Amino acid sequence: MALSREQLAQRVAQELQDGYYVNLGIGIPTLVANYVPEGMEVMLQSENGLLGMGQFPTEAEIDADLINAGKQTVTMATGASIFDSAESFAMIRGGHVDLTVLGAFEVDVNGNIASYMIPGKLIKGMGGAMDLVAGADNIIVTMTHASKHGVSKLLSNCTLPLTGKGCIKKVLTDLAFIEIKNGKFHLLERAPGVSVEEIVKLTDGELVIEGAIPEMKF
Amino acid sequence: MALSREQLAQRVAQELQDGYYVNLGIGIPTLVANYVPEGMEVMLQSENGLLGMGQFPTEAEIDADLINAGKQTVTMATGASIFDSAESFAMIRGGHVDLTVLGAFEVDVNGNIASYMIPGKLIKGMGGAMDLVAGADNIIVTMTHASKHGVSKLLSNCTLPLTGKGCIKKVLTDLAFIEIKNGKFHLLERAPGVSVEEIVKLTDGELVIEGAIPEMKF
Amino acid sequence: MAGFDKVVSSYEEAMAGLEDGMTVIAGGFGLCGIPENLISEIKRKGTKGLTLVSNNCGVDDFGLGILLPDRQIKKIIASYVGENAEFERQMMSGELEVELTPQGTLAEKMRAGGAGIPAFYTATGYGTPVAEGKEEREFDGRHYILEPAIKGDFAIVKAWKADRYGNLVFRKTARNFNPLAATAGKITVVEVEEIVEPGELDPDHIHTPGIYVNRLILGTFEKRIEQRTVRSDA
Amino acid sequence: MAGFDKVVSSYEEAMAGLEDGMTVIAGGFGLCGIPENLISEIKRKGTKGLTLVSNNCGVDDFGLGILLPDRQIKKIIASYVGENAEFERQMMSGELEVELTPQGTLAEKMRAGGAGIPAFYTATGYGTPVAEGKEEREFDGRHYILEPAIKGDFAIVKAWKADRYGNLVFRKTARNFNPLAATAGKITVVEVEEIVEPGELDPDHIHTPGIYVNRLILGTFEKRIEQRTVRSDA
Repeated sequence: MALSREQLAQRVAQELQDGYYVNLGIGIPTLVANYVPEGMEVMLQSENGLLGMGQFPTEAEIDADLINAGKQTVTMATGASIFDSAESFAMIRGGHVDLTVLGAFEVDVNGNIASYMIPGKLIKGMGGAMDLVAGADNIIVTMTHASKHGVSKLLSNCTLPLTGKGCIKKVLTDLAFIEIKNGKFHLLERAPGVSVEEIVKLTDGELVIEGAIPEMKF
Repeated sequence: MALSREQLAQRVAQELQDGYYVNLGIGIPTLVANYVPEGMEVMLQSENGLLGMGQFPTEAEIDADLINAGKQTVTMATGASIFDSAESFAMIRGGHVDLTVLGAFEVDVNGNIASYMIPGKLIKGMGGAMDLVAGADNIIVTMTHASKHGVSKLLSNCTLPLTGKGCIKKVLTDLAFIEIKNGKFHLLERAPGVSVEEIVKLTDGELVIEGAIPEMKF
Repeated sequence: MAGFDKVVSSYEEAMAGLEDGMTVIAGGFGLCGIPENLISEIKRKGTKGLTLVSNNCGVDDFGLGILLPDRQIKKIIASYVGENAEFERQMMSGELEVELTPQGTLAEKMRAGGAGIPAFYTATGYGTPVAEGKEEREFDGRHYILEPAIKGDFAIVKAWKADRYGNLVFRKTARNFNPLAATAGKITVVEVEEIVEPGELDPDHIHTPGIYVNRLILGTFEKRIEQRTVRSDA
Repeated sequence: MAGFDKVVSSYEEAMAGLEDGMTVIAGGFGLCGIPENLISEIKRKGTKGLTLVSNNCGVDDFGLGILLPDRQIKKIIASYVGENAEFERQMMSGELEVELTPQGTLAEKMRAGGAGIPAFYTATGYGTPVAEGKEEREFDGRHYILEPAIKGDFAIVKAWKADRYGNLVFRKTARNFNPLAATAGKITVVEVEEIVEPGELDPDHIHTPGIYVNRLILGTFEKRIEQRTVRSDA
């Protein structure tokens, strides 16, 4: 069965390491914070200028001067620091963030990602997404494997305008955990109860399958 | 008579305006701070990261963590701020300092300046001088007009390695106050008791003399 | 105090000299840390044909969004927009020119503008629509594009505290683009919640030195919250 | 605390992994704010063939100057040097390579190295020996040269206070190049006068966020003064 949003977040959380500085995009990536393994500490970077993002505030704690990159009111974790936007992106673009998790519309076998713009629709902008994908070494893209109509989002070539070129190496979809290397998708894991055949059918770009593909463990 | 070091500083001080942020180089420029006109306030920028440099400390005030660009112990003036070296030079190179005063070995009719290096001698380095001359619009160079042997330091072409190209517009020597424009020196004022002829004799680059040249007033 | 006292007493004085067709750089992220009263003054003045440089463009009735109904903005350079209906309408109809710029590139462009750096290379945007018409170049086998600096005729900034000399301190994530905008305006105007005497702010903790600030005004702020998200007290 | 506790207990541990031929970026201006004990540890280790990036090179018996007698420095990238006799001797004899870099360019190169900017244009050095071999380019009728970023295998930094997570606060002009060096090292090692618990430093007043810091050590400092200049108490 396809992973739920919560399971996607849970699987990403397995990639965390103690002491990681992490930037979580809006949507499913945000949920990852709920699944940090027991005894492990990670620090969340919010690109509007906060390292050490805490949980949402109580009514009493709400502070209009303290928001995250999704413009939600937040709190600061112990040991947090505040900085301006240039410093925040120096941190991101300089490769200092250990793990970046963000969503996408499409990725392709060359590690290209399209995530910010659907021509003809209202264009809201890339925000910090282009900086995040260009600056990080370690990125996990979370997305649905295919549209509701069965159209694959894992392509030979992205069809939408790119957010970044050649920068994605790991994709977690609701069906599979995939690595991108040498111009191909490589199937690493499959969602519990999802067959390799099903994944192959819904993957447009070349997909390499080596040996037995394990099911994800939760 | 040629101006004394103090007179050079006094004459430069006449160029100050209330509310000026000023960077003073080592040597004669430093003395300018002693001649800020009554009722006028200027703020001194020290390129190691201090805006609002105060006077030297008393014995009791000495603080190893508080020095100026000449590595001398200093104090902070009221309203001072501290920043890192990149910010300090952003300020300088971004043209935010109102007046820069520094010394030189040579200047020429094209506004070139040589001030940091005499080949064959020990080369100590340019420190912040190249940044200061490239970043400021309003620079006054203070220097002796000629060597002790009568060799002019105001040239058609600098002979020493340059600190900056085409960036000097005003030069105050011990003999004259000179403007540089259109590839020529223009004599604005002469030191009290110094004749135009004397200045002409000791100026190697083309010197324009228009009308009567007033004596400097102190 | 004399020459370094940057305090002005009216918003009219604060924005004096702003003319049609000028470029204005604004601090703020979403509705957080925006110079809300300076924006209102621009609306009151009715200045037109402005190029705005700001991460976002406010909402319909707050922030930069209030400059839309009277068509005061000709062009906006931003990373994320369209949180308001009028913005969408003007963009779709072509009345409003939008130059989408990655958030980090936008911040760095402001910093570069203030720091005398005319252009810098960045990997951000390489191979994307952002790279169109820009120089591409390899350094150490990685691809980069050349991005020019941004400078403004005016910068409008919101800080928390200032002393009369214009030394600024920001509060929490209301800092965001404000210190960068402050460096990049020919005339930088700052509104703050509190003005203290010079010497009252710790020199080690001033975020923006007064050298960048031309005018300073004391304001009162609505500080509207865009996404009021809370957890239960449990 | 676990993963974010950056505190190490010995200088040996602090500089572990430093190898011959590496590049080390050091904070400090003159003798102010230099990581004096980390430098002493490099001397003790006897690491050789180092490229040092630092505004200055100390004096004969203090600061980076102490690495000269054993010829540990192969090359130095600095803006102002030669405050010591052994430096002069090694430079004149060609034993020590010196790359003079304008002070502002040096600071910006460190920042760029940490910020993912491979190169930037600056007017500083145009038309001078510094421009030799570098690309020249005009923007808006002004001349600029292209300067590449600097990164180090190690950065050695002196801060005033830190919390265990490596959030740093600097004191007065001992800040100088230190925050920039901190961003540009693959391994950034910081020595401080005081270590406090996370949460004790005001998040608004942290100069260097802990993300840049790999190792942190508590030290005691001589803080030698280069030019002791006083006024009379009168």
